[in-house]
Amino acid sequence: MLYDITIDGKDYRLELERADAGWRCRLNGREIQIDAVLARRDVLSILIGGKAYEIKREHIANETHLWVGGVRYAAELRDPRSLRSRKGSAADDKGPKKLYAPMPGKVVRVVVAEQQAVEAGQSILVVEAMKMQNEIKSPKKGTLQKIVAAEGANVNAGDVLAIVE
Amino acid sequence: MLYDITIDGKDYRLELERADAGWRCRLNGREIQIDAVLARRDVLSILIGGKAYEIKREHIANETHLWVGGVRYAAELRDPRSLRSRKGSAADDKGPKKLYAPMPGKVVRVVVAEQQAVEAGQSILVVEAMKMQNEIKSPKKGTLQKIVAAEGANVNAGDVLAIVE
Amino acid sequence: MFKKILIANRGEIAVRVIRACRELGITSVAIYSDVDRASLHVRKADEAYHIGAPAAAESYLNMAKILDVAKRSGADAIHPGYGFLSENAKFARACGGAGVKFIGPSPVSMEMMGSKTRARQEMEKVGVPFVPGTSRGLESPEQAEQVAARIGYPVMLKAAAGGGGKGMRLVHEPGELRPALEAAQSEAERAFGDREVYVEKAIVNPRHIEMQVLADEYGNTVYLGERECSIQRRHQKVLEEAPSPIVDPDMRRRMGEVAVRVAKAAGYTNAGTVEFLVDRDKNFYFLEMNTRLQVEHPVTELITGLDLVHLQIRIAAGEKLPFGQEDIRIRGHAIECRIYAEDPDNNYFPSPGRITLLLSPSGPGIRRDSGMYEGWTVPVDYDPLLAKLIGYGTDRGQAISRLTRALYEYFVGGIKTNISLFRRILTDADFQAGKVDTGYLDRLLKSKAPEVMGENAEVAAIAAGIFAILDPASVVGNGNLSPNPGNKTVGGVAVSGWKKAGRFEALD
Amino acid sequence: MFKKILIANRGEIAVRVIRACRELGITSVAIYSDVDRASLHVRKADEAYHIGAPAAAESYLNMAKILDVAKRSGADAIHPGYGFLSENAKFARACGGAGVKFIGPSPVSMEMMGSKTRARQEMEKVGVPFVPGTSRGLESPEQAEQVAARIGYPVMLKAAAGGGGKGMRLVHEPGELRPALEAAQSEAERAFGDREVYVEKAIVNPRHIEMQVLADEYGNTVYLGERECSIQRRHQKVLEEAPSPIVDPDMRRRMGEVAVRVAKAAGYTNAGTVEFLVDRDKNFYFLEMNTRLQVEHPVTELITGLDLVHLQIRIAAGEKLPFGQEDIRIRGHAIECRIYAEDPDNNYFPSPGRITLLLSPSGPGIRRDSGMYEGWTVPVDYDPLLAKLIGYGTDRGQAISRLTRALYEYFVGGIKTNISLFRRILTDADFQAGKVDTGYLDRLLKSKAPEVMGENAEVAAIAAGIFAILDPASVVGNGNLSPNPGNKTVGGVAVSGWKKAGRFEALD
Repeated sequence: MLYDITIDGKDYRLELERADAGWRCRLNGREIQIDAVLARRDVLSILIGGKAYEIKREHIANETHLWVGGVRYAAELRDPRSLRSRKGSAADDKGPKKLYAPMPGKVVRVVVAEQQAVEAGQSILVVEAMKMQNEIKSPKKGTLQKIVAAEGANVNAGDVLAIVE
Repeated sequence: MLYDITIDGKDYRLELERADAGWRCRLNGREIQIDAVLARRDVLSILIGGKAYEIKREHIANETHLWVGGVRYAAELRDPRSLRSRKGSAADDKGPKKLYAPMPGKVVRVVVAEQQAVEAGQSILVVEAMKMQNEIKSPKKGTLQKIVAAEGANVNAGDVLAIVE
Repeated sequence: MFKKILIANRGEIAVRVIRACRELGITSVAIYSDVDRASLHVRKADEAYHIGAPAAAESYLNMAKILDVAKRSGADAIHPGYGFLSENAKFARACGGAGVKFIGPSPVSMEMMGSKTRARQEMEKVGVPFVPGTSRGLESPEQAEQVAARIGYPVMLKAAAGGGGKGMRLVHEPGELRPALEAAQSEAERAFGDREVYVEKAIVNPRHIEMQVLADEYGNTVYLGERECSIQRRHQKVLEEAPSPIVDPDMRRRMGEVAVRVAKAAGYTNAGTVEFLVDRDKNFYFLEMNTRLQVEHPVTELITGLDLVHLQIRIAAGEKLPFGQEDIRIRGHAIECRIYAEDPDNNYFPSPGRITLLLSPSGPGIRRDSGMYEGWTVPVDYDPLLAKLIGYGTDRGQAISRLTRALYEYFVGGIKTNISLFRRILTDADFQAGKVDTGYLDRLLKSKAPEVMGENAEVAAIAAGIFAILDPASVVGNGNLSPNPGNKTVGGVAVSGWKKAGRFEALD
Repeated sequence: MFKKILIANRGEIAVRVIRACRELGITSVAIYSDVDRASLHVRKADEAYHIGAPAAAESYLNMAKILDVAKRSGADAIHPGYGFLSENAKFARACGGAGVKFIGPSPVSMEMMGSKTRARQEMEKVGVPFVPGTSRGLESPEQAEQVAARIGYPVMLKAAAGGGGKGMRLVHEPGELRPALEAAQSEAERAFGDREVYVEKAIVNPRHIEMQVLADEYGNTVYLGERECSIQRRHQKVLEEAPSPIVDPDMRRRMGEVAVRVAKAAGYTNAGTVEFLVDRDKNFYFLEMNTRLQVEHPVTELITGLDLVHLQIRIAAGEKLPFGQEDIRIRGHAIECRIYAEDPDNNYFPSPGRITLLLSPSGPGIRRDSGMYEGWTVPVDYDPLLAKLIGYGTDRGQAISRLTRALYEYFVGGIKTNISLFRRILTDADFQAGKVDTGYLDRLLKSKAPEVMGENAEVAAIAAGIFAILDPASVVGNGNLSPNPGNKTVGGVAVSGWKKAGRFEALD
């Protein structure tokens, strides 16, 4: 099988085939001797040249993370033949920016009024979750174009809270 | 839904329906107020009149066990409309009896020769597993009709080892 | 001894108390709100009763409902845990009225310690050392200025009814005083419905060290050694240890004797904690008394070999303390990490949601008090404490190394946790040298994080492919099992992340 | 200190040593046979190497292969764990030859203690108390009869190279002697390739109490208190505790001093255990010395607060003992349960197979040293020890109650375990009174088991229906994940048990 894989923004081409012994594996064209076994769901044990790695997988929101040791890697799998362009991971300061709710909760306070100027990092509204007041800050200098989630609104993770122009 | 259920040999008729609140449950025609949630695969939490029960499920060989507290119950589900008769659980001393391997292992010794008379509980052969020598004993008084698994044979759990007539 | 105890709490502390009940042969009664039906404390209890909506006011703070459950279930005692109603004198009194034993001190003692100014007045009478300042609320800005001038800047303004840092202001110079006072008063008003504020000499970057006391109902009071609790974020404790790296036997004895004096002056019974501020010269000042079991009680249990919850219950049941001060022996060192559902990479925002994978550490010197399990959905309605990981060792160094090892084994998938923060603290040179104070963690977090080696990116790439082949649909199978709606979302989203993988297999 | 340690073992003890290595900053190297690729010790180690077929002779007993891995991986020390090569002097010598440090005593000490008769000769020289009998093998049946007559019946025949009860015979009267001698000799021949047998006065139902010793390479030797190991099945220990209910400080000191004398006489270094037989009058007799880490070492760790594996490694690295005899303080009580994969309801037949559900206990006073995990298939090729559950308490009663609580929380699904046996022991009146000896467990198992209440059969019936609706295909989804073929079988069979349920849903 052939995979295009992106790990923390870096691209890899992986060729993987099951051999009777175990696996045939080529990473970016380089042959690598590996031994792998799925210990349990989302937990993989891989041996490479004697070194033992335990890899854990998790999905949070729409991201997939692979943990090797204590280190987290963002992982993406793609179909090499598709023309679908990948979502640009680099932040872009041009144009309007949306503020997303980082967790489900309740908007308890809106600090800035619409059309008011805001600094990058300035607190715009406060979302209460798990008994904590969490300040949601502006990602850029500009104007608060719109408050999408009004005071008292219950929001889910990923909901748009406001837009800064 | 309608279930015929056997727990440790005793039969129950269970009517179960999802109600918006939780469940409608009738056991042998008797209405019972229950609240149930699947905590995780094979683990059920049931509340009946304030009492909290955690039930664990396991399948060993072809039996299903349900554990309530520290106590194990053998459970069977059947289709009330099927004519299939249940496998008689009561032991029957008439006729030839098979000796089954209680675990996978290796037959390291056959103690009794075929056609020889045996007492109930007499050791017939020895299966080695997990570094233990396990004596397999005759279930009844009679004659050792046949040795199915010869010395040195590797056996799986449930394999027939010998037959006592 | 009691026959049946109702635990008026949730999460890890409810589980902790339920275990103690089982060990003592006492039937345990759990209560739960709408979102806690599948929580671990309900699974572990002998009995469980629903008490209402998620909002604490509707459930875990609702005295009437809780006492009604106590009555229906026939509980003869209530353990409040920490937080919620644990320091609520009104509740303790209501329990007494309902003929149910409240496992804790008397309402009178709770009230005395509930007001910082009243506590200060009482404790000054018996010669307990205090930070210089007013022992009662300020009448006017003018008075504030006079006192501040007398004790000298910097000064700290504090809410009399305060806690958790609310209504607190550090004032460096006279010019800042009036605005800070107004701010503190209105914040105190909002937080506690009481604008009373007092002023103290500010001790910059003190240590926060507390002393555990235990008193039976026959006047026997002992201290069980101190806990170093200086490592805090936003005035919330994050990591605690016992003993404190700076407390020697003599200082321990002196602090302990003051703590016992405080308890006796308050007519205190059951388990309690006397908090001290300690300055650079190891002078210690009374801060407040917590009239309940502390979150961090396990570190004291590990170095003393005692079970504080067993003792709380036995004391409440009218038993005498089974030992005297001279019998208490401190051995080894213990450190506790509070595992929170929060995101260290994003402002420590809370991170509720479904736990899709849980690998828990165990082995030598490791104690785990947990309220979570794999498949459980962490609700958004309560504080983010998931579990406590406690490491014990022959000495501090071994406790650190065992805890570091255990954190390496610990994995919580599907939500964010602060586990990586502890890796950072435990490997920090200042921490290892015991150089900590209440400003330590903020300084550490401001400092540049050590570069995380991405050396295993290639391993991750290979793993991504192998997962796609061996375990493509894991989260689907997982989502199916979700007992509560919350899971579906997570499960659903998660799946899409890997549907692609499924498709590739068809291609080659 | 060592850079890299190879662990020449598997299962829970390999995991135990790997954890110690990580805590000490040492790279750990695991070895595994064909059936252990997915075992926990391979997951936890920093490096892992395949060494051959399942049969121990092809893998964990294969010195050449193990030393080859040590060489390839650059390990500078080998920890043998217990069992396998741990008491093999030849292997220890081979390690020395290969320039790899063997973590344990010298080959010379191992050989001295390896032969019971030689050990006896050496130990008698230094005045160690022995059960009356021959200190060397019997030359003839006549000699056996003379000795037996002199020391008086009943007598015990024992294989000189013996262990695990093989080659042992209890003889009540002269008539039984000759046939018993022949049987013992041929059994010894089969088991150890050595028919040497000696005779001792039989102590009926003695206690088996052992003393932990620790010696550095500079002549410093200490004892760490005793372990009560009388609870055995077929001469296999099942439950151990420390301290022993019958040993008081004076007896502990006397046993400890004898144990230290034994160690010194053997030029012993590193961790070792001196086993004693104790009769009704508390006389103790030297039995043998185990020249390795014991399975039950955790109970000693819990009451002393020390880490024996850390100390083993530090001693082997040439460090001096960091404490003297007077620094060792025993506090509290600890009990260990050996969780075996065996069926208490069917002759304790071993029960390998796939673990489909694992709920592990934790919380106050509970230590778990485990080699298993959910989804792992227990291989048929090795001994059935899955994990050790150890309970600590302020006193014996609390240790028992905490352990009972933890066993209540412990669930291993998919295979049979002896967990229920421990529930029975811990609630037994004689055990609770500390009245145990090597005959205790056989007596308990012969006695009628307490009637298990089936009061919850109706709950089980309701649960069966709800499982069928909420979680019908659990084991299918589960089987899919199976890393090794073994699982498929179990999964497959298991499914069929519930396919029915699936069908029903369609009907109504």
